[in-house]
Order: sequence, then structure tokens, then C-alpha cells
Amino acid sequence: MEKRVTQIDDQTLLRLHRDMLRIRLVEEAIAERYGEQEMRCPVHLSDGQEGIAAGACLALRKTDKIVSTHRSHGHYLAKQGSLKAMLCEIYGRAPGCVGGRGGSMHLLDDEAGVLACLPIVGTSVPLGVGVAYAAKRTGEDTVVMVFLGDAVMEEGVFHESANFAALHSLPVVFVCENNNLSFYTSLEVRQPDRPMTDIAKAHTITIKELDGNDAAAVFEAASGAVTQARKGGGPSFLMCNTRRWREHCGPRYDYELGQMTEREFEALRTDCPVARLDAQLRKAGLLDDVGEETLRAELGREISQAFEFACNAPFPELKTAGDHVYA
Amino acid sequence: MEKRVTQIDDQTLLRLHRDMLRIRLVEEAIAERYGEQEMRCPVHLSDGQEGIAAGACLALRKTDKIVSTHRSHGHYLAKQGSLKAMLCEIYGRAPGCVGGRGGSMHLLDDEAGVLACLPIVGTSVPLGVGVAYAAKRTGEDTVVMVFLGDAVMEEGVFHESANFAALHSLPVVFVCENNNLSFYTSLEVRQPDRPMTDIAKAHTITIKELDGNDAAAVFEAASGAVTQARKGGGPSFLMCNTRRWREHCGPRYDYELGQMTEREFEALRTDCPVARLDAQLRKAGLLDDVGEETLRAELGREISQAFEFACNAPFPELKTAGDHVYA
Amino acid sequence: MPEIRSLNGAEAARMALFESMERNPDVFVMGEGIADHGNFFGTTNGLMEKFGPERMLEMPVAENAMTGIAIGAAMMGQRPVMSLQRVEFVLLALEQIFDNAAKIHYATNGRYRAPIVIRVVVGRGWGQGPHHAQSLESIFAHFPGLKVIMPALARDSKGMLIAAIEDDSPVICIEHRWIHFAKGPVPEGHYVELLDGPRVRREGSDVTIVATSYAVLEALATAEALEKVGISAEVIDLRVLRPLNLGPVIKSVAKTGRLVTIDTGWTTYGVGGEIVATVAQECLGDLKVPPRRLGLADHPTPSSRSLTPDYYPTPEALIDCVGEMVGAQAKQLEAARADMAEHRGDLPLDVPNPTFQGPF
Amino acid sequence: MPEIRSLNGAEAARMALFESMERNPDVFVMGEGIADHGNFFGTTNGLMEKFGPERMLEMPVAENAMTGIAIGAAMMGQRPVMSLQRVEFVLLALEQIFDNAAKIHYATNGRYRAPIVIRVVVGRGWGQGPHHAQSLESIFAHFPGLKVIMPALARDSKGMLIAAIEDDSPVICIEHRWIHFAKGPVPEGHYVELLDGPRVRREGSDVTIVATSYAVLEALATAEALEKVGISAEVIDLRVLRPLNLGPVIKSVAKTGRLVTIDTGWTTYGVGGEIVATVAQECLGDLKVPPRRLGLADHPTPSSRSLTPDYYPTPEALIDCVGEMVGAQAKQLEAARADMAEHRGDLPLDVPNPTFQGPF
Ligand SMILES: Cc1ncc(C[n+]2csc(CCOP(=O)(O)OP(=O)(O)O)c2C)c(N)n1
Ligand SMILES: Cc1ncc(C[n+]2csc(CCOP(=O)(O)OP(=O)(O)O)c2C)c(N)n1
Ligand SMILES: [Mg+2]
Ligand SMILES: [Mg+2]
Repeated sequence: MEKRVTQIDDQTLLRLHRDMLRIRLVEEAIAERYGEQEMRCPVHLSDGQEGIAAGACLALRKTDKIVSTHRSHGHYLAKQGSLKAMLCEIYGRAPGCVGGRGGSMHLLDDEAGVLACLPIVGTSVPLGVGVAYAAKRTGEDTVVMVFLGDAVMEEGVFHESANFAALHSLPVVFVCENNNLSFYTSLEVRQPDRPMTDIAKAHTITIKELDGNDAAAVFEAASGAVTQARKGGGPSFLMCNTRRWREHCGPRYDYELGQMTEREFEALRTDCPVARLDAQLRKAGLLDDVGEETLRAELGREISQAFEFACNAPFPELKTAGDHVYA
Repeated sequence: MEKRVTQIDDQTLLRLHRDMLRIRLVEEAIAERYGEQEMRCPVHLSDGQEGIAAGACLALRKTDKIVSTHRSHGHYLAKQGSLKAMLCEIYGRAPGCVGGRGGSMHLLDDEAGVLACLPIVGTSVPLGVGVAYAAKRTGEDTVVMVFLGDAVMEEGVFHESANFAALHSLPVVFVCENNNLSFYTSLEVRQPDRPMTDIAKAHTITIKELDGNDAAAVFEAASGAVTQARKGGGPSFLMCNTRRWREHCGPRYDYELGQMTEREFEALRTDCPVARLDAQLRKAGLLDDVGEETLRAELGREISQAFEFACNAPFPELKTAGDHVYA
Repeated sequence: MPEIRSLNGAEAARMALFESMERNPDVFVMGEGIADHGNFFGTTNGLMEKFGPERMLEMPVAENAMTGIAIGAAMMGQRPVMSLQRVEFVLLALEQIFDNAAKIHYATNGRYRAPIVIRVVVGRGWGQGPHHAQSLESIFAHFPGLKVIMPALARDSKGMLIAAIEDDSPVICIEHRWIHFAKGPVPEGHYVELLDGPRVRREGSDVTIVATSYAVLEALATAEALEKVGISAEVIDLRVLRPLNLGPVIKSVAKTGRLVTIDTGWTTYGVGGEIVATVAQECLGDLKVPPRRLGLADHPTPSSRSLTPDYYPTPEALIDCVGEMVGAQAKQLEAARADMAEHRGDLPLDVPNPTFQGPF
Repeated sequence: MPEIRSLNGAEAARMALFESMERNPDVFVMGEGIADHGNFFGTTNGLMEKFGPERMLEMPVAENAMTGIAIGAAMMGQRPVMSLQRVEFVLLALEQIFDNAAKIHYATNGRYRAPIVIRVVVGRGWGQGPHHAQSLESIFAHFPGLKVIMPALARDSKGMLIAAIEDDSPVICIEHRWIHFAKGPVPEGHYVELLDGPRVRREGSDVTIVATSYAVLEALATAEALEKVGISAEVIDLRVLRPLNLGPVIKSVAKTGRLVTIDTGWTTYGVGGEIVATVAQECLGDLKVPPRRLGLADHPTPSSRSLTPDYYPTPEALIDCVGEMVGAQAKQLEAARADMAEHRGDLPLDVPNPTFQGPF
């Protein structure tokens, strides 16, 4: 993957850095406290993949919308979904973003434009396309970003959705997070050897393959795709290569499970999207030790307060369990 | 579509002609007698499309297998499925190929290698791939030909199946009959403007687009694909352009329904796969009026005998209706 | 008072679409082949001309994504009426229907709604065979969050479809192919028939027959034949399979003491079972004789007409069943059967009975 | 006599796979993530090492084609055991299962068979939420042509899975996540537990409890608590949902006069309804009190543990239900409830009860 120098302005770079770091620190905090057994739902952590979430979501307006998967914390936070509501949801508390009904795999923040993060592989893809179709019908200039993992490329529903999005030139940006894995099964066991972008291209969708650990590159590509979509130019597909660091589901690192050696893990961890931008910012004189300390302290405070809030938030009342079955 | 001159031997050309004509005459006979209301099941006739069935199936061995769709009469007959068993099936009689249980949309001829013709769009595609996978597992050199319509390209299951076939280099030949229609909806309303072959290519499948009304060209391309598959070279996708002449389901011509003008219909009918090869054979001195008459008479006899047989065949016994629910 | 005309179920459904589309620009029809000369079994005639291709949206043949797209659009306030010619096609979309349509309101804690209508048609007759004649209402009805309706009378084909389109929850509207043919009185203009539960279509005192869809028409005709031989059957049209309100059924059984269900699906784990079970729980003491269920024989649908006479429950089977339950004389039943046979005349078994028509 | 060991349901299933793969080279396991460190909930440990990737076939994430491929291979004589971590994933493949797996033998007039086994897991607890905790057995069981089994005891987890793999019809094997944890005696080596119907797991005279899957374990523990307070419950493990054989249930109800069902799915249009309906039809006169059904509350599964106490039927609810039916004293029930509570100890409600273990 070629490393690139971008022309993105300083504020944007700092923002990307901050957004990534925030995701990282949240995931680390979740991992750290998961053993307390108070977050009683499955969690799919995304550390290592923050570059994509931060870069892609920063290209969107607040009124734009995203849909995502089981591994959605990063997307939700990058789109500025409420941290407190997310943690409350994971803790199963009433102020959770869906009132504790969904857990980590059903995040939503309506105001921030986080529409639906759903755990069945591929299930949110046509929903996102349908939202874009509604926008087109009603003449709104909303863009919909659809996050998906590499495994989604194997599900028929992706193709059906891509065909429709292309046919109707819908304002959709597909962001494929290719971490090479589905559970612990690598790509070559699941797909023939070819660029996954070929699939999207075959549907006449604008494509770009990029280094997902380069947040600035993702931001730039996403900005282009979003502009195209907003102008009625139709869908794009960004294939962002990355790696996840932790186990598929849960707080441990993959090497702790024997899925790779510690050495392999350390090697892949050297390509850290946060550290990479950190170094770039320092080199450009935009960040120094003090600045980083201040930022970490600020984020740390926000995060511990949010945990504090979540841990003390009330549980939803049992008698509400049957509400909202019908509208 | 470029017209082509082939190097195929005379016997093969004559055989292709005969196979096409046989399909044509059978479909015409069905259309003619359908109004008698004795064939009491939906029929999807394939006249106009015989070039593909005849060309593709002739490239197969008897032990090779095909799966097909709701519009399968041509494939079934070209693969040398029993005509009597097919007509009995359509007439709902006991000697029908599945004992009258399926009707026209569930043809099967085990000995001839016609494995499953099924009416749910796309449903037979993974079955065919699974059969090919079994052949690979057991080391047999069977090739499986999967017939599909252009609408199948929109169904997710095609993509899922293509991915698997490519991943495991399975001995599969996908033959797409692109008649530009699904019901009466044309391709451009259903798919973006691009070669459908791109889709298969994106899955690393060998592709070829051809004039489906040129049976010799189809035979040649299919022979190449079959050889590749048998040698372990993996799947191919042949996109064969054609048109159907009659209504989607039933005996009438499309223009009789007001779906096109009679003039449009006559125009498209000038590109007749049977007439085209007929002319070629005559030009090459392989066929003359007498030869054609003899052939038509012979086929006509076979067909009327088969109808005679079917019309007089017994119905399946009511008490067998519940047999074979469990194996 | 609006004018009332005699229309068949298909025409009634068409009027429902027309009224709904005219009243609310967010309503649109989507599906495969919804506006060709077949006009979706005569339920969409003229809608393309009137509303154009944006509101008569021809879709690719991709039921799973289609359903997800409909749900996504509905979450944004659109009101898609997805229409599929056979219920089997929607088997490809059950993940979307069960996981998203049924649950989006619940799982977003009430924030989003999925006001979609999914019209699916149950095939029957003319040798449809194993893949084109299933009647799968009970599997939809198992899911909290979905509404599942089966209109039988033409009046409901219109009024319930309008109600479904105006409903904020997802509604699966299951239209039996043969109710498209049956005529009945249908008011002009806009009206709704509430999705609130069953209706007593005919009062009676000896037995309660609970029926769904086309079976309602058969039950009503049968009840008439039974009446002539002195057996009084109450016929209840279930209409709404979910949310299920069996109040009227329980009330009826309390009166008649006898229950027989007849529906269009397989019996085992089917609709009749739920009715019988609920009645057994709620008014066991009222039951004078064991309840009975009529439905499809327990095998796939064969194509040949020679294999189906015992597959579909017939009016004759219903007569025998009721006869046994009320302890009728063989002679009585013979007369009722003869009456039904006359009703049907020479008509082959694989086409709908044109005499099953209103006014009911 | 083979040695008998105490194993949990997961280990028992693993042994079934091991035995079947060793005996018949046509048997292979296919699925997503079937051989990583999670070992498919501990049901595939060591199989990759022993049989290699050709017989532990890792598949793309594409359930619909996967199912069709399995059926196609099975038609050629292979015996795939398709394994999916949640029943929800198979919602994407229902067209293949209902149209092809269930019907291929019938619709080919007996020529072809589809001897596949589809293992699907029902999630429960640890905040699984709306998309990962559904128990959808009744929708599979509606289809003639499928066999549908739910092993409960470890002995069955092995023996029934072996029987399923050796069966020439397609079998849906629904494994509740929590039976994977429950231990019971399991014989070594090859043996089959026939897929022929229910088993009486505990004899009793006051009430018949028919249960499925994990509910069997709860029912057995509850029956023990009831016994101590003088109420004698007969517990029947349904085991095979289709083909359904309710003979033993009817016999039992004839004896006890009381029926309660408890299963792992939603009640409406669920498994209990079919049992209650059949009993009402077959032995109405034997029922001393109205039958009852326990199942999930009629809404999607919420994630937060604070929302689930009334969602899953508890042993306490079963005690109350039986208590009412037999007219027990409040004191009696109090004692039984206390007993169950002690049983459970401080364990939170969202993890399986480790005391629900054999030998039964
Ligand atoms: C339809 C379906 N099949 C299988 C699963 C099980 N599953 C959950 S996450 C996952 C891996 C998905 O991989 P990918 O999409 O690449 O996302 P990643 O986990 O790598 O972020 C699988 C197979 C599921 N949730 N839904
Ligand atoms: C899953 C599914 N959706 C819809 C249908 C209805 N249907 C039957 S044939 C057909 C058209 C298929 O078009 P194509 O595959 O191009 O074949 P053709 O009829 O043109 O030969 C459709 C949509 C179906 N049978 N199955
Ligand atoms: Mg991945
Ligand atoms: Mg076509």
C-alpha cells in the first residue's frame, strides 16, 4: 500500500487524529472493563481500523446518514453519535441509544445520522440503499454511507443492492472495511484471488482501493465520493484495507487466542492508523507531547465520565419490555 | 452481433439443425394444442431461443449434467431428455418425468443428465454448483451446465454461487440466455448499462459474449468452456444474446398481447436461429428441400406419436399423492 | 353513502391502490412486472398511466434487497407497497422481513417505523405445482411486529389493503389467487376496513367454522348448503392472523359448542392449530365435541389435477366434518353434498368456483 | 456395553460428528468459522486436525448459495452437515430449504434425495438481543419433507445427530446454545437415537409437561421441585418436531388429564399450539382443566438483562402454572419456588443454569 502525502488542511488532520484517538481510547476502555461482566452483550471492537471510520465519516454532513454492521463503535463515534448513549446501550441501561434493547450490535443515533447498525452480515446494506432511494425520491441531498466488511462481498444481498444503487444512480457511498477476515477465516479461503473492487466496478460503481490505515487518504477519497453522490453522480465503492487487532468478538487480542503469534501481532500493529497520523502531525509541527497529553487527558475525562454515567444509569423498567412492538 | 463462419464439421451442423428444429416443432405443437386445456399447467415456451439450448448441450457428454429454469423445454430436449416423458409431465400423466407432480416447470431426466429444472428464479444455480462440487470431491470428470436467464444476474444467489464456483475452480459452465426480458420488463429497467459478462469476470470466471441465435457459435464456445471445466480449469460464463418469441408464459406471441407491434415482432423473427442454420446448410449443400421435408416429417411423426402417447397415458393414482415426502 | 358496485377481489385491490396513491404521494407500488399487460392479476390496471413509473416502480429481480430497500425507504417516511406474484418469491427476503421489518420499531425503541405493505399471492390450480402454490401465512404470523392479513371478501380486499397502507407497522397482505376472481359488493371511494380481528360472516348455532381467505368463500357456500338440511353453521372470517384477536371465535364457540377450522395452508403448525389451541385454553368447558381442523394434506403441492382432489379441503369434506360433529344423518349430508356438487357443476377442480360470490 | 461418560451437549455433538465422519467418507462439515479456536461452540474441536480442510469445509459468508450447494452435493450422494452459529443466518436460505431441500424427493417422484443436515444454534443470554436469540423451530416444522429435531439431553445431542446424518431426508437440527453447557451421560462410540418421536423423561400422574430443548432441562428440574411438595409431573421431551408423533403425549394426557407445554419459541403459532390443538382433538374428554402453553413473550428479544425476566418462561412460572392446574396450595408452591431458587443460587438470569444436568 503506497503511503501518501495529502493536501488536507491542518484542522482536518487534527480532527481526524482526534476522532481516531477517541475511538481507540473508547475501545480500549471497553476491553479493559469488559471482564467486570457488567457489559453483558457481545462486543466487536474496532481498534486498528479507526482510520476508515474517522476518514469516511468526516466527509459527511451531520444530516447525512450511515448504516453499519456488528463492528460499528468506530462508525458511530466518528459520525458523532453520543458516547454516553452508546455506553449505556452496551451496559443495557435505559438511556442507551435504543433503551438497552439492542446492545452493542444495534447502535443508533438519530440526530447524528447513525441510522442502523445491525449484526446480521449484509442486512443493513439494502436499508442504506433504500434510505438513499427515499432521499432521491423526495429531492433531499442526503448522502448515505454504507459500511460493510469484506465478508459482505460474499452475500448476495450486496450485489442486489449494488445493482439497484447503480441503476438509479443513488447517493450511496459503500465503504468496505477489508480486514481480510470473517471471524478468523481469511479472505483467500472465501473469495477467489482478485481485487474486490472488480465486483463493484462490474455494477458500474465508481471504485477506489485505498490504505484504510491512512485516515487522510480515506477522508480524501470519501470526500470525492460524497461530492459525486450529492451531485447526483451515483454510488461509489471505497475498498479500504486494514486489520483488526482484537479477537472477532470480545476484548482479547487475537494472538492471545493462538490465532496468530505475538510476533505477528506486533508486526501488524506497527501499522497503526493513529500512530501514523500522530507522527505526521508531529513532523508538521501540529502536535507535540504537550498537545497529545492534553488531548488524551481531555478524551480520557470524557470517556471516564461516560462510563461513570453508564454504570450509574438506571436499567429500563421491566414493564416496558413489550412496548413498541407495533407502531 | 457479428455473424460468423465456423469450422465445425458437417455432421455436427446437421445435428444442431435437427436439435433446434425438433425443439421448435415441439414448442409449436404445445402452443397449438394448449388451447385444448388438457395441458393444465403453466408453460414457458422457448421458440426463438433454440440456438442456445442446441449449441450448448451438444458440447456435453451424456454423463454431464444440466440444471435449468422455468423455461427449460429446449434444454431438456437438447440434452436428449425423453420427449414422451416431458409431454406426459405437461399433461399431468403418470409416465411424466416426475410422475405428473411437477408439470412443465419441474422437468427432469436422470438418464439424460437433466437434473433439475426449477421455476424459482435462481434457485437451481447453487444446486448445479453443488453438483459440480460433488463431482470434484469424488474425482468424477462430470461437467455441469447451469442455464439461467438474464434476470438471474440480479439475484444474489447467482453471485454467491459464482464466487464459490470460482473459488474452488469447479467444472461449471454458466449459460446465460439473455433475451433482454424478465416477464415483459426489459433489461435497462433492471440493470445498469454494462456488459453482464463483467459480473462474471469480476468473479474471475472465464467469459464470452455471443450471438445466441448462432447455434454453431454457441456450440463452439460451449465446447471450449466444457473442455476447460473438464480439465480442472474452472468455470466459464457464456452470455448468449437472443429473443423469445412468445409471451412470457403461455402459447401466444408477444405481439398478440400488445407488448410489441406485429411489425416489431416480424422484425425480430427474421433473426431465427433455425432458419439461419438452415440457410447455411443449404448453401453448403448439406440440406435441400427433400432433406428438410424428410427431416420435418420424421420429427413430426415422433412428436405426434409422443402427443398421442401422452394424451392416452394414465393419470397418476390419487392414492400415490402422498408418496415420497420422506426418503 | 358511497355507491356500491359488485367487483371481484382483484378489482377491489386495484381500487385500494388507486385511492391510496391518490391520497398520499408517499405511497408507491414496487415489484417485478407490476405494470405489463397482466397487470399483476388485474390489480394494477391503469395505475402506470395515471401515476407514472416513479410510483409504479419496476424493480430488478432481487427480492431480498428489494425488501430491504422498501424498509429503508419506509423508515424515511415513504410508503412502499411491495408486490410479488407468489409468496414463494418472498422466501428469499425473510431475513429482511423477520429481522428488520418486524423488529425495527421495537429495536429502535420506537424511533423508527417501517410502514411497508408486502402483497404476496398464493397460487392454486392450473397445475401450479410444488413451487407456486404454497400458502405460508402461519410462518409470517409467528413474528411479533408484523401484521398479517388475509382478505377474503372483495370489500375487505379493498378496505383492508387501504388500512394496511395507512398502517404504521409492516403488513403482510396475503392474497389468495382465487379470491381475485370472486365478486362481492365494494363501496366506491376511500374507506378502511380495520385490521382489528375476525368478523362473523354468517350466524349460526350448531357449529362455529373459522376460515381464512378463499376458505371463507367455501365455508359460506357450505353453510348455505348445510342450512338447507337443517344444520346451522356460524362462519367466522379470520381476516387478521396477527395481531390475533380470537375474542369473537371464543364467543361463538361458547354459543355453538363446536369448532372447525378450515384454512388454505398446511395443517401441522398452521393457522387452525393456533385457533384450536386458544379455544381449548379459553373455553374448554364449552366444547361439546373435539374441535377439528381442515387444511392441506401434509405433502408438497402436486401439479397434476389427478393428484389434488384430496390435497385441498373440499366443501364436501367440510360437510362431512360438520356432519360428524353435530351427529347428522347420512341422508342429510348426502343432500348437502349434492347441493354443493350442483353448485359446482362440471367445473374441473383446478379452477376457482365462480359461484362463490357475494353479496354475503 | 460401551463406556458411558458424563459430557455436555457440545462435546456430545462433537462426538457425533467424529463418529459419523469416521464411518462415512461422504460426510463433511461445512460452514463459516467452523474450525477456529471457538470450535463452533466446542462442537468441532480436533476435527480439522483429524479430517483436514476438505471434510471441514470453510465456506464463504453466503448462506443461500451454501444451502443450495449442500443440497446439490447431497443429491449426488454426499452428506454435508451445514453448521451455522445462529438460526437467524439461515433465514437467508429459506427458499433453498423450503423449496428444494424439503421438496426435491417429492418433486422428483422419489428419484433424488437431499440427505443434508443443517445444524443451527439458538442464542440466549448475554444480551444477544433481537437478531441473535430467536428460536424459530415452528416455521421449519411447518414444511412437509423436512425433519426437524431439537435434542435436549446430551445423549440425544450425540445419538440424534448421528441419526440425522444417516437419515436420507433433510434434517434441521436445532441446538439451543444452553444445551451445549448441560452435562449428561453419553455412551462412547457409534449409536443412534431414533428420530421417531417424544420420550417420557420422567413419569408422573398429576400433569403432563411437554417440553422442547432447553425447556426440557428446566421442566425436569421443576418436576423434581414439584415432587418434593407432592405434585407428580410427567415430563415429555418432544425431540422430533417433524414428522410429529404425539402418541406418547396423548397417552400421557389420558392418564394425567392435564397438559402444559413449555418451549423455547414464541407461543403464538408456535410448537405448543400444535401440541395443544392435537390433544384437544384427540383426547378432549380426558382434559380435566384447560391446557396451558408457556413460551416467549410476544415481542422481540431485548438485550438488556433487565428486560428479559418475563420474556423467557421460568421454572417459577411453570410451577405456578402447574400449581393452578392441579389446584395446589399457595404454601406448596412457595416451597417449590424456594427450591428452584436455591437451585439457581445467585446466578444471573442471562447465563445457563449449571445445575440442569443429568443423569436424568
Ligand atoms: C448472515 C450472517 N452470517 C453469518 C454471521 C456471523 N458473523 C458475524 S460477524 C461475521 C464476520 C463478518 O466479517 P466481515 O463482514 O468481514 O466483518 P468483520 O468482522 O471482519 O469486521 C460473521 C460471519 C452473521 N452475523 N450473519
Ligand atoms: C425468485 C423469483 N422471483 C420472481 C419470479 C417470477 N418470475 C418467473 S420467470 C421470471 C422472469 C425471469 O426472467 P429471466 O430469468 O430472464 O428468464 P426468461 O423468462 O427471460 O427466460 C420471473 C421474474 C420467480 N419465479 N422467482
Ligand atoms: Mg472482515
Ligand atoms: Mg430473460
